[in-house]
Amino acid sequence: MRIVEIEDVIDESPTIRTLIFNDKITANAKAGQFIMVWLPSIDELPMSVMIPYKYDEKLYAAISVRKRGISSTYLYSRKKGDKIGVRGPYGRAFEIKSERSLLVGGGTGLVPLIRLAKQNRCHTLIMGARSKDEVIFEQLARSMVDRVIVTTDDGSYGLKGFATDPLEELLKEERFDIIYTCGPEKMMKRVLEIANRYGIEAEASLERIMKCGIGLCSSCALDKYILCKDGPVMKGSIILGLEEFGKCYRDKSGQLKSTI
Amino acid sequence: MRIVEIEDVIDESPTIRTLIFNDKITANAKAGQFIMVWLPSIDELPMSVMIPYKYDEKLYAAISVRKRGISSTYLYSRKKGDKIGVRGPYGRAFEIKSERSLLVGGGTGLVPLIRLAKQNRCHTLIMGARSKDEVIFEQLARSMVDRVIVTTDDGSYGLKGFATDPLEELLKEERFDIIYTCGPEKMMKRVLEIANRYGIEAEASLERIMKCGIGLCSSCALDKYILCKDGPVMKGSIILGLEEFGKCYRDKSGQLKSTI
Amino acid sequence: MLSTDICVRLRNPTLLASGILGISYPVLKRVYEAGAGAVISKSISIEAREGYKNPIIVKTEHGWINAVGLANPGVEYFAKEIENCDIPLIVNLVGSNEEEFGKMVKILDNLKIIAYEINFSCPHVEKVGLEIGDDPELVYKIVKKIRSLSKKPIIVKLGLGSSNMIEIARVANDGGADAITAINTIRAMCIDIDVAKPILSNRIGGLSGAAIKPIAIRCVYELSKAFDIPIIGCGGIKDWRDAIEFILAGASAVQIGSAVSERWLDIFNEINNGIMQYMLRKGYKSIDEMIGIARY
Amino acid sequence: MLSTDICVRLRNPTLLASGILGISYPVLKRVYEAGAGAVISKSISIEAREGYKNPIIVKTEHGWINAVGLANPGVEYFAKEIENCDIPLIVNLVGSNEEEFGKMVKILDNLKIIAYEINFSCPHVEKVGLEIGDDPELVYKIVKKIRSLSKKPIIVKLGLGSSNMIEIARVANDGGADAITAINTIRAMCIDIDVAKPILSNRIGGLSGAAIKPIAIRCVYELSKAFDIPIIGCGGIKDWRDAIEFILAGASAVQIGSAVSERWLDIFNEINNGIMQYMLRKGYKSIDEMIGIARY
Ligand SMILES: Cc1cc2nc3c(=O)[nH]c(=O)nc-3n(C[C@H](O)[C@H](O)[C@H](O)COP(=O)(O)OP(=O)(O)OC[C@H]3O[C@@H](n4cnc5c(N)ncnc54)[C@H](O)[C@@H]3O)c2cc1C
Ligand SMILES: Cc1cc2nc3c(=O)[nH]c(=O)nc-3n(C[C@H](O)[C@H](O)[C@H](O)COP(=O)(O)OP(=O)(O)OC[C@H]3O[C@@H](n4cnc5c(N)ncnc54)[C@H](O)[C@@H]3O)c2cc1C
Ligand SMILES: Cc1cc2nc3c(=O)[nH]c(=O)nc-3n(C[C@H](O)[C@H](O)[C@H](O)COP(=O)(O)O)c2cc1C
Ligand SMILES: Cc1cc2nc3c(=O)[nH]c(=O)nc-3n(C[C@H](O)[C@H](O)[C@H](O)COP(=O)(O)O)c2cc1C
Ligand code: FES
Ligand code: FES
Repeated sequence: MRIVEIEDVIDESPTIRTLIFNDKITANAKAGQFIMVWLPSIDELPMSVMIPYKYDEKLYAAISVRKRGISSTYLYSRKKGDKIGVRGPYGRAFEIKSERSLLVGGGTGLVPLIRLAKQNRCHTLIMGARSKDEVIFEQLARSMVDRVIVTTDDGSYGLKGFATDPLEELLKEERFDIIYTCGPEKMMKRVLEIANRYGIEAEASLERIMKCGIGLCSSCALDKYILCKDGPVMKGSIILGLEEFGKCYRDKSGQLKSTI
Repeated sequence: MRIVEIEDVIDESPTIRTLIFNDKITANAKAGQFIMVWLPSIDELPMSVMIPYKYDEKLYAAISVRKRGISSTYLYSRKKGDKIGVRGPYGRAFEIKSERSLLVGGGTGLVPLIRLAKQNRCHTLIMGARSKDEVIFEQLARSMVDRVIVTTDDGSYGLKGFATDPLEELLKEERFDIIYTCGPEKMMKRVLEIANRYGIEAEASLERIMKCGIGLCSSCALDKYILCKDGPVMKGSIILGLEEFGKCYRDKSGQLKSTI
Repeated sequence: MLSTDICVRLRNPTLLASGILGISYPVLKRVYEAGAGAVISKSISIEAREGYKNPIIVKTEHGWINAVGLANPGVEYFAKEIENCDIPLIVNLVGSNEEEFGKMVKILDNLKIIAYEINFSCPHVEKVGLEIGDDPELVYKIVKKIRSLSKKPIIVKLGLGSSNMIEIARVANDGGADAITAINTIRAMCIDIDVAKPILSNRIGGLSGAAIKPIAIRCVYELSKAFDIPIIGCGGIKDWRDAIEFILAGASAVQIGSAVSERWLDIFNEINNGIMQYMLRKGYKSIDEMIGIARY
Repeated sequence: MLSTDICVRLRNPTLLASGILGISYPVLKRVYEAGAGAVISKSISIEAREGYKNPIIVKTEHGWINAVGLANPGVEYFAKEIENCDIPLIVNLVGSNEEEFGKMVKILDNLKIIAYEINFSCPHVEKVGLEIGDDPELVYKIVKKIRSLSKKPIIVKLGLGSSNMIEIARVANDGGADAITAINTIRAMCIDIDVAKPILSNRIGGLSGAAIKPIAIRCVYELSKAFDIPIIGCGGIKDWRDAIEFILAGASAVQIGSAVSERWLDIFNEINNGIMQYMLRKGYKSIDEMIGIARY
């Protein structure tokens, strides 16, 4: 466990904040890898590694957290100077290919995609949000990716609809070699199905409950895979063959529960 | 603990044998350092590190053991192919000075001096033995040291008398910068006293019961010194100020017993 | 050449320890296919348990400390999870009294599992595990109860509690246990000095990994001297050398736990290959010939 | 700033653990002068003991296993060894029954020693140490006997035996103990797989060093929660971070054992300096303020 101090806090949206800290080891994380974030006396949560904005990328890293339940809200409320613990980075990252790539993400699922775009030239990013309020990382994305397309469910900003809508349009007209996606499981499912239909390689970064993060407890089991080791990034071709993907997840006791 | 195989056995005298083995770590020992030699199911004994004769000095090391009690006799009887365990090297070595040096040794006390002569040009070596039979390492010494003087108590070979006799004679006539000695404690005592009288720096490699070899058990205590850490090689000026040197040693229970 | 007997014949002596990847049948099957001689489930209890809040594990200098809190889906759910079991699976059970164990065995006994392992040694959950394992009378009753309900081999898993391990092993043996696993994790704690707080949510957990190996070796040695039934060694095994050390101390087989995290599933094949090379070098023809020879 | 209280005030919280360099008075004095807050003798018994044959210690991956066999010159000889004692010396005693302890205390009590530490926890010698420490009645009788003969503080040193540490601490406390040391080494073993033999001549010894630290931290934490008397932490301390972890867990002072072998006598100053830096950084003014704060 490494204790780090939060050195900067950036509001991304009314519910999402980026916390920046100095930690060489996390700074080395590959896009798609995650860390376990310890909130002393409170909880420990898996978080994708974000880029540290203007801070030195060799020394700094960040996480972008959405306030949801108690623990994420506690983390969201940490201020400059507060201490958190981190361990990792863990897991399988996106495989970086120097080809024409298309990124599709939503919500905090954009985090690993932003890191990917920073580490590797990416051609197009489609980012989905519920409404204008929730559009995050747009400026950042535009500074790194050749083309950025924003969709909102309610049409309050960018294109109206889901991120998967412009995806289909693009694929009809342009050639892409690989699609990377991260976001709500339903969204990823659609992205992977579309990629499959168009015969394009795809990778998605998945989420399950993570307790140990290091391949021991099996709380992150997804079919025969252990997401903290075999994932969180997995190949679309494998994911689409899974029985549990898009349907169910293991709860904290290990029982399969429906995701719907 | 490193298990090594004895690859060669050399008879040095009717009671002393050199056992040669391949062990890089022991091969790195400095002259005066010792290893703990494990005889599985039997015992473990401290032994000075010897040179490996014709074997590669970067890979091989040796010990020269005199058969005395049960354990040393068991070790003496090991054959080519037998296995022993070694740990170390431990302890403080002779301080190597590129000056005109005089070595005085007796019995297996010659072992660290031979290693010293190999690692560093030495001017004169006086070696004492009880009788012709017990003169060891003579050829070896002559090949490395400018001048070798042999004494035997009974005069059956070399000069008759103790090693300390020619020492006095030499010091009257020649200039030496440092004297190194190892052998029976009484001999070392006389050597150090003579060196002191002539104002010459001296170092001696001492022996006490060694159980742990790493500064924990204090079985090797000599006044306030712990021989396996502060020794076995110590400065003559310090040794001569010790109350116990030449007089007593701690037995296995820690009681001081007279050495006379 | 690698096959060994723990009251049931295994293709090799490396087992997946309980609590490691042991909740999902597809995962257990994958571990078996990766090379394990048999796999052991997470400790299963009568009711589902969510386990403790995170953090449930912390890596220390020479091991791990975990307090998962026996998270498991409960016996009924798990029986369904493994209903089509076609691998050598040992189900590990945890409970508070003989009735609970009796109920669980009734639910499981018709399944194609090869043995039960009874967790008398979880060091960080109240009223189960070690608290039971420290009570000779209760241990006897529980083993006896299971024996009366099942013909399958019963393995008791012991740990460092507040009782004499040999005595507990004796009553378990008297009650009808067929084999002994030693050891479970050892009660331990890790405090972060920067924030001055224990790291685990449960504060206290169980130490596993290389740190506990010499203690586990000693336990296997003492148990194998005292009993004629197979002993299964567990604690800190990370390579073939460790596995051999357990076998020489008296173990008929070994379990691999936390090291799975570092070497991942290849660890079973790696250890089995290492054991085989060692046997070839030393001229052993079977695991049997090696068991306990450091005793003589 | 570094001074602390273990029923007697010490200049700093780092003590030399029993059995380490603890037989010769000149050596003990040198260790004190090198920076230790106090020094503890080797366990002293009524008669002189040669201890076990070599090997008496083996280094393992993450610690040491020793079976010295309580080699010591016997109480009468040792009383003479320390007759001119002018340093804060604690004498550690080992024995089989209250008569033996009574005799030893009578011989020692007029000397200028600052306390007794009673070894109820040596894990590798029969009929003393742990075998006594596992018997609550005997522990009570022994402490009571010493209490009746001496006004000096009595520290009981506990370990991982076949009994409940808290219970043993309680009877010791009832008998009059003033402080508790936790922990001693843990029964363990190391087998060399090449020659297929246990390395120690006694086969079984006690594990010390970094491997046991998380277990020792847990014991200190549990004891300091249960008792109001000072707890002295011991087990695997090799730097100031380890020492602080023990203090935060509830220790009023710490003992350094095997790590002396690696850092040699500078270790006391190094650890004390590290503790001081930490206190300055965190704004603590005394050791007292830090004791046990990880509990809250
Ligand atoms: C690989 C990975 C990467 C992630 N990256 C991000 C990210 O970059 N930004 C972000 O905001 N969120 C991310 N998450 C989700 C995040 O870990 C939490 O699941 C989310 O913040 C909800 O936490 P909560 O405490 O508010 O949950 P609640 O909905 O309140 O859940 C209740 C409790 O369940 C536990 N819990 C919930 N989810 C998890 C989980 N996935 N693993 C372990 N325990 C859990 C917590 O103890 C929590 O207190 C990621 C998850 C995974 C698996
Ligand atoms: C630093 C050092 C270097 C040495 N180098 C050599 C060398 O190069 N060649 C050589 O022949 N001898 C050397 N010795 C002496 C050697 O270690 C033995 O003391 C000697 O061989 C006698 O052993 P024994 O078993 O025959 O003893 P015995 O006289 O039979 O003694 C009885 C028992 O006491 C124990 N014992 C005796 N001496 C020691 C000791 N010093 N340490 C621990 N236990 C002991 C053994 O268990 C032995 O079995 C050295 C000793 C020291 C301390
Ligand atoms: C994360 C984790 C969870 C565990 N869960 C269980 C369990 O449910 N039941 C059990 O009997 N042992 C459990 N154990 C103990 C292991 O089975 C094993 O006895 C212990 O970890 C020592 O082996 P190792 O050093 O190889 O890990 C668990 C260990 C770990 C690390
Ligand atoms: C070589 C050695 C000898 C020891 N002898 C004793 C002893 O005589 N009495 C005792 O109470 N503890 C003895 N111990 C235990 C230590 O005092 C200490 O409790 C233990 O080693 C754990 O601390 P460490 O990890 O810092 O070494 C001995 C330990 C070692 C390594
Ligand atoms: S989170 Fe524990 S196995 Fe993946
Ligand atoms: S031999 Fe143990 S301290 Fe020197």
